[in-house]
Amino acid sequence: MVQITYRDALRQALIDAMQADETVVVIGEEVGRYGGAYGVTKDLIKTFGPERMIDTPISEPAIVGAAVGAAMTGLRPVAELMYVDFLGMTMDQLTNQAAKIRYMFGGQIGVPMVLRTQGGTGRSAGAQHSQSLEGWIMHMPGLRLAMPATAEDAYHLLRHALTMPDPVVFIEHKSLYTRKEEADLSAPKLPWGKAAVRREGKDLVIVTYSRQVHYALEAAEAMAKDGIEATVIDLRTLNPLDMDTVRTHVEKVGRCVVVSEGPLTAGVAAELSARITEECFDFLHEPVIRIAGEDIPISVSQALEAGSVPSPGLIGDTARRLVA
Amino acid sequence: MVQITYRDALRQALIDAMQADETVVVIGEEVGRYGGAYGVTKDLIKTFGPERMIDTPISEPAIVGAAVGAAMTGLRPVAELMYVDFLGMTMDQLTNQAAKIRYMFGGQIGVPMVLRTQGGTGRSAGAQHSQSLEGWIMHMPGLRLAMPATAEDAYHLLRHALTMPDPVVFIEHKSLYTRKEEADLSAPKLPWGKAAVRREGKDLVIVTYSRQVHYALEAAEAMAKDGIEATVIDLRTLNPLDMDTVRTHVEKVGRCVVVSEGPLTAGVAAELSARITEECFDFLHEPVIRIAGEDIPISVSQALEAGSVPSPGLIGDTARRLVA
Amino acid sequence: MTELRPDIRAAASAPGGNSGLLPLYRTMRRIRSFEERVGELFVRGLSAGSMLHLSIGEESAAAGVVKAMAPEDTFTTHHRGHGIFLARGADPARMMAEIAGKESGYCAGKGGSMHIADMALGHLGANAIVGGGIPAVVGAGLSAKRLKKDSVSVAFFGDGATGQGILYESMNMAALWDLPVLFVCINNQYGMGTRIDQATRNQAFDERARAFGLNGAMVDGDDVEEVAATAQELMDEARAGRPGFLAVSCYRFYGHARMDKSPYRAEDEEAEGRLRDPVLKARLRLIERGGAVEGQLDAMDAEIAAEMDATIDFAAASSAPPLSSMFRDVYAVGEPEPEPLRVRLNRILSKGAA
Amino acid sequence: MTELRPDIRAAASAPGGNSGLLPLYRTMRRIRSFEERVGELFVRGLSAGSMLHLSIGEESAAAGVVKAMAPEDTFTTHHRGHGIFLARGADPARMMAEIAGKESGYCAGKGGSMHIADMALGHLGANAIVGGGIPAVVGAGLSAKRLKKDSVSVAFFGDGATGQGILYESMNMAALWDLPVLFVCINNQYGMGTRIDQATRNQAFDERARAFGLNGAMVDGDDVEEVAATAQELMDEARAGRPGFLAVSCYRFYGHARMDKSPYRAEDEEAEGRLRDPVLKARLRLIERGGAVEGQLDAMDAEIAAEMDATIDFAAASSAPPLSSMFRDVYAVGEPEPEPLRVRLNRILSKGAA
Ligand SMILES: Cc1ncc(C[n+]2csc(CCOP(=O)(O)OP(=O)(O)O)c2C)c(N)n1
Ligand SMILES: Cc1ncc(C[n+]2csc(CCOP(=O)(O)OP(=O)(O)O)c2C)c(N)n1
Ligand SMILES: [Mg+2]
Ligand SMILES: [Mg+2]
Repeated sequence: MVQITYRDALRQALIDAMQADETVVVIGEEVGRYGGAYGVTKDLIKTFGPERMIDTPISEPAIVGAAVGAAMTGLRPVAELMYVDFLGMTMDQLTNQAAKIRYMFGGQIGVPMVLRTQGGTGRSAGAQHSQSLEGWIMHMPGLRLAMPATAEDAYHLLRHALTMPDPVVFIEHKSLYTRKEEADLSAPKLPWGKAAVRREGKDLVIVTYSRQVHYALEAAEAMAKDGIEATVIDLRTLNPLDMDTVRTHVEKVGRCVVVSEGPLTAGVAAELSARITEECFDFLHEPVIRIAGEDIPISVSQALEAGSVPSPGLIGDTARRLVA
Repeated sequence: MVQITYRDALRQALIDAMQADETVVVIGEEVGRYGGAYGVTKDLIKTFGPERMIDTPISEPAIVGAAVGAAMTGLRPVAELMYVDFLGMTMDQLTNQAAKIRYMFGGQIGVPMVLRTQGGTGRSAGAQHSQSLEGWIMHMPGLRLAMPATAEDAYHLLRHALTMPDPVVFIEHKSLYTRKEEADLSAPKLPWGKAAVRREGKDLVIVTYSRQVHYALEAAEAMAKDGIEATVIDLRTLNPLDMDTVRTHVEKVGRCVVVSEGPLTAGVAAELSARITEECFDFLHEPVIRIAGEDIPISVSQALEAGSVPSPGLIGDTARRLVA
Repeated sequence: MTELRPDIRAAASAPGGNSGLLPLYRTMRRIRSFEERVGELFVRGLSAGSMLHLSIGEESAAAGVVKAMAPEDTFTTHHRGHGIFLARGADPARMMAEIAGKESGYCAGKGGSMHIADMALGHLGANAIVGGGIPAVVGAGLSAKRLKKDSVSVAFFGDGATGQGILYESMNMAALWDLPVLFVCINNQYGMGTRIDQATRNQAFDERARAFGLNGAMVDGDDVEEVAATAQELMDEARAGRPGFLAVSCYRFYGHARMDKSPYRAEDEEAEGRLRDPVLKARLRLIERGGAVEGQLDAMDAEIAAEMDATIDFAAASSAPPLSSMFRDVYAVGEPEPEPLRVRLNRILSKGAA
Repeated sequence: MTELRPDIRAAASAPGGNSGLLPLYRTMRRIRSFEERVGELFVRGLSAGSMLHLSIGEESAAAGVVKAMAPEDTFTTHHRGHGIFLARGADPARMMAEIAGKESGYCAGKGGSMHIADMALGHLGANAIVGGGIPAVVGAGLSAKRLKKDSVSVAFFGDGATGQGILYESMNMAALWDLPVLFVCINNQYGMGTRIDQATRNQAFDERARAFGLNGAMVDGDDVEEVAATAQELMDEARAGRPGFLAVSCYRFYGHARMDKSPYRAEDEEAEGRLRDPVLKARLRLIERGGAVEGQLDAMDAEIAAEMDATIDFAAASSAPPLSSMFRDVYAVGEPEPEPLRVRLNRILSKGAA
């Protein structure tokens, strides 16, 4: 066990993966000399050199496209998008190329690349640097998707991603980087697609991922003081989705809240709600309730920014009303 | 009333809008001299000239970006993407610019543009030319979204879109262009955001849009022979969503199937299911059931292509089991 | 088009030509002073976030190019756009308030430093997406042509944006359609920590412009008069339907944003780079030419400093936007606003309870 | 690099140089014959859809450039890529089967004409997205460098792709990183109905290449030997880490895809354009040089025709992929497959019933 930040856990995962596998290269803006906009790749260029820590021009479409080509020809690239908000210009390479190549080519070859990026609110970074766009990715067949909430998961999921045969989108949360936690980096390889039950309770289940896991836990602790006990499930990966774990717990207690930082409409929360309802309907005392980002852009004003996404308070209030 | 194809209704809408409003221009690949890949803008260049029917290089990102700038400076552009599959490279201009400009700039100005495109299966066009990507758009605040199923709606919704103050994504279905129908093009302006109840029945509600409306009606007619009566709701627009109409009908019968051609996971069907469940839970005898595209790419093989998306048969089978 | 038109060059360097240089100096001085105050706003914890990009060292590009713009012209900028907007006549107090995320700012506190815009001055918006604002000028050019406005639209962006394909798509369209458009690349040698030679093999950006069929020029940003003269010529050309591209070479004096201390560049390099100071050079030239005695300039500087100091006070005194404003401006006034989640949850949960 | 290296030029035009031209002719003839059969497949209603893009008129680009490629080289193509893959040694029967959407095709009937690929021959894939396959060669170039393979990666695309910004992003990267990469633009004068002068102001694409720091050349596709020689030189350069760009000028003989009758171009123009026939010109030159008598060529042509006829029979006799194969290959073998919707619905609905 070590005390480590989310950022350093990611960094360690890259170091260990690059040491274990010579074909791993990192390619993106400011990943080398600068050490990454959020410091995740700090000093890696000293160990691995500019041939493996490849600083690029500001060309997101071609960064992703080059990673596709590299992955098809023997490298295992980690392409980095500095902000998930830049996905918009890369969706063609990501979804029309990376995600479909194995299929279109009849299974001849895969695209074992990882697209590392970060999203979410918390830094007054404005409408174009604060989004949560995992909903777009989850919607696209062919892309695996991980969104770790803890340092330990950040480490193990990234290590795992770097052994997978298909493209993985790996979305970190910008507000978690400095979060420090106990973590076991030597634990056996975390199974991909397995949710973590962070807390168990008899009254309701909160299903969420990434930063909202911590918000949900905070809400749950507060409720516990009033005798309301919530189960908190951290999905860890959104493709695949661990419905077995979710179903087991929802069927036990019959009440469920799903939480996502992305916009409410047609996002991850919608999928969770629909799927849980379809699969657990006879066990539900109340409808599955979605808590998610407002269907609005994010403001630079701190108050408005914080107000646009779920908070421990909103999760708690909603959960209390649901079990009332 | 006229007999008119979906394609010609769209064409007529463009003609009438361009005649009514001098600022309307069409900008896209092959929209002028060629007359549109699917013939929607055929010969419009003869009437309106190349200054208003602007043929572009193959530069989708800049086409959408130019439309944004044009819309901010006095024109009302109709940007055309030949296939919705090309959205991937334009999502930055569409969602980071067009959709957010009014908000980021504190309401100073809007982006009254229409992005016309077409999607869906039915022409053995393969994985990169057959997608249904409306889920991405529906997820993004700031973008209106229309997906007409009939010639009459195609006409009126496009006319309406060309009077709206905010960006509209207008997605046609490639398999509907040659469909001929009775249509009243002189009817008063169709309210934006109002669903159409295409059929009423006591047993279940089928909520859908675009081509799947016709598949749902086909399934409903077949079921009617066996005494099962379905309501079929054609949403017409996905932003906004006419939940009032949906709620009224679902609450009446307590059973609901939602149908979308896009991939199942985290798509439009998920949103419909989640929203209906949240709002009508106490009235539901059964969970809302989603029928949608498989979570796989589309094959060029006709059999596989048709098998990857909902069909009248699948809708009927599912509906029958739900009411059984 | 590489040679400067003789009449413009003559006018620029005429003795007593200080009537032109003095206002350019004043503009640049105001930009410098303002940006220093932005730094202060951050240090005082009053800014909305730390993504504040100062244009210190780049003042000549803003002052020189904007001088060549007419009132009806429009423009977009990149994330480092304070100076350009100030040169265009922005109210620095409302700018500072926006940078602080306050209601009295240009965008009611929703946009911030990277999204300042003002339709009244033809500012179609700053952009936090590198290259994101470029194609809009193609659209504005189309508008100008079709609506018979005599206006040029100018895209300002950094050297980093030369990595973005959308720039070339836009340049190609502008040339193809003979649009009144000017592309202005402020080459401050860096995109974050990446020096321009680490981002491209050939820095002669004017060659790219000509390869796409545009006028192309490169100019040294040390000399604001040179910038202004070249910009004027390209603007005149653009107004006549011959679009152009101008690269202004300069040096980014400080870090990329407020948190960046530029550890990736040597102190020597920085020291030398900061000698490329267009504000100081203009000042020395004014004194040299005798068009303005040092005392006058000192007085002007002091007046500007006072004006800029006041912007911080204004921003500090302004209030944050009310929470309810969050749901406004997603769509036009009169269109249905998004239903706030709390309202929605209340509706759903009270129904369940009923 | 604009002048052809003398040694290569000499070799190409040496008397008795037919030892080089004959195989080029054969390759081109095979392409022509195959494409004619693709047209027939469509007319007979056996093709998967109508999005079939014939490369008739463009055979020299395929034959000439591929001749310069080594076995370990890789490449991507655009949607009009049949000829390139044939030149590379593809089995035309498996190609035709793929175009018919059959299980025996290169991609098991999932890809079709626009998505043929074959890792065995280094074909990283055709693409239905204009420009979509271009950046992959940058990645392949990175692999070659890092894994110390002596291979070049070649991107083939049409003139229309010069409108796509990702091309310039890719070119910039290739030059910046000294990658073994060659960009080959097959300029058949049209992108669908848009003539190249309607898509750009400056057709001297080699200028763009040089502006980004690459070798650049333009060559007339009428002359396959000239194409081969220029390609060879650029490939040698690329292999040495100096990436290049080659534009091959030719004429698209027929419509864009099978449904397009090219109403947008004059018959005169088409008639003249079709005189730019690299296959015919090579044939005449062979006869002129005396390296192959006409009868031999006729026999070769007949043999090719028979081989290509058989591809249609093969495609027709092959079976469609089984429905169950739909869920395969979304992810790697051994990874969980997506749950078919019918299975899912069955699971949900029988639970409800229970
Ligand atoms: C599309 C995109 N990619 C990356 C970034 C992150 N980023 C912000 S500014 C910047 C450097 C831009 O350099 P340049 O264009 O030269 O402008 P400068 O900051 O030097 O003024 C980068 C990489 C971004 N905002 N947008
Ligand atoms: C991104 C994208 N935009 C548009 C299209 C539609 N389209 C297919 S081929 C084509 C023309 C391409 O022209 P060119 O690149 O010259 O290739 P050619 O067809 O002449 O071989 C167009 C516009 C597409 N497939 N992909
Ligand atoms: Mg810069
Ligand atoms: Mg072409």
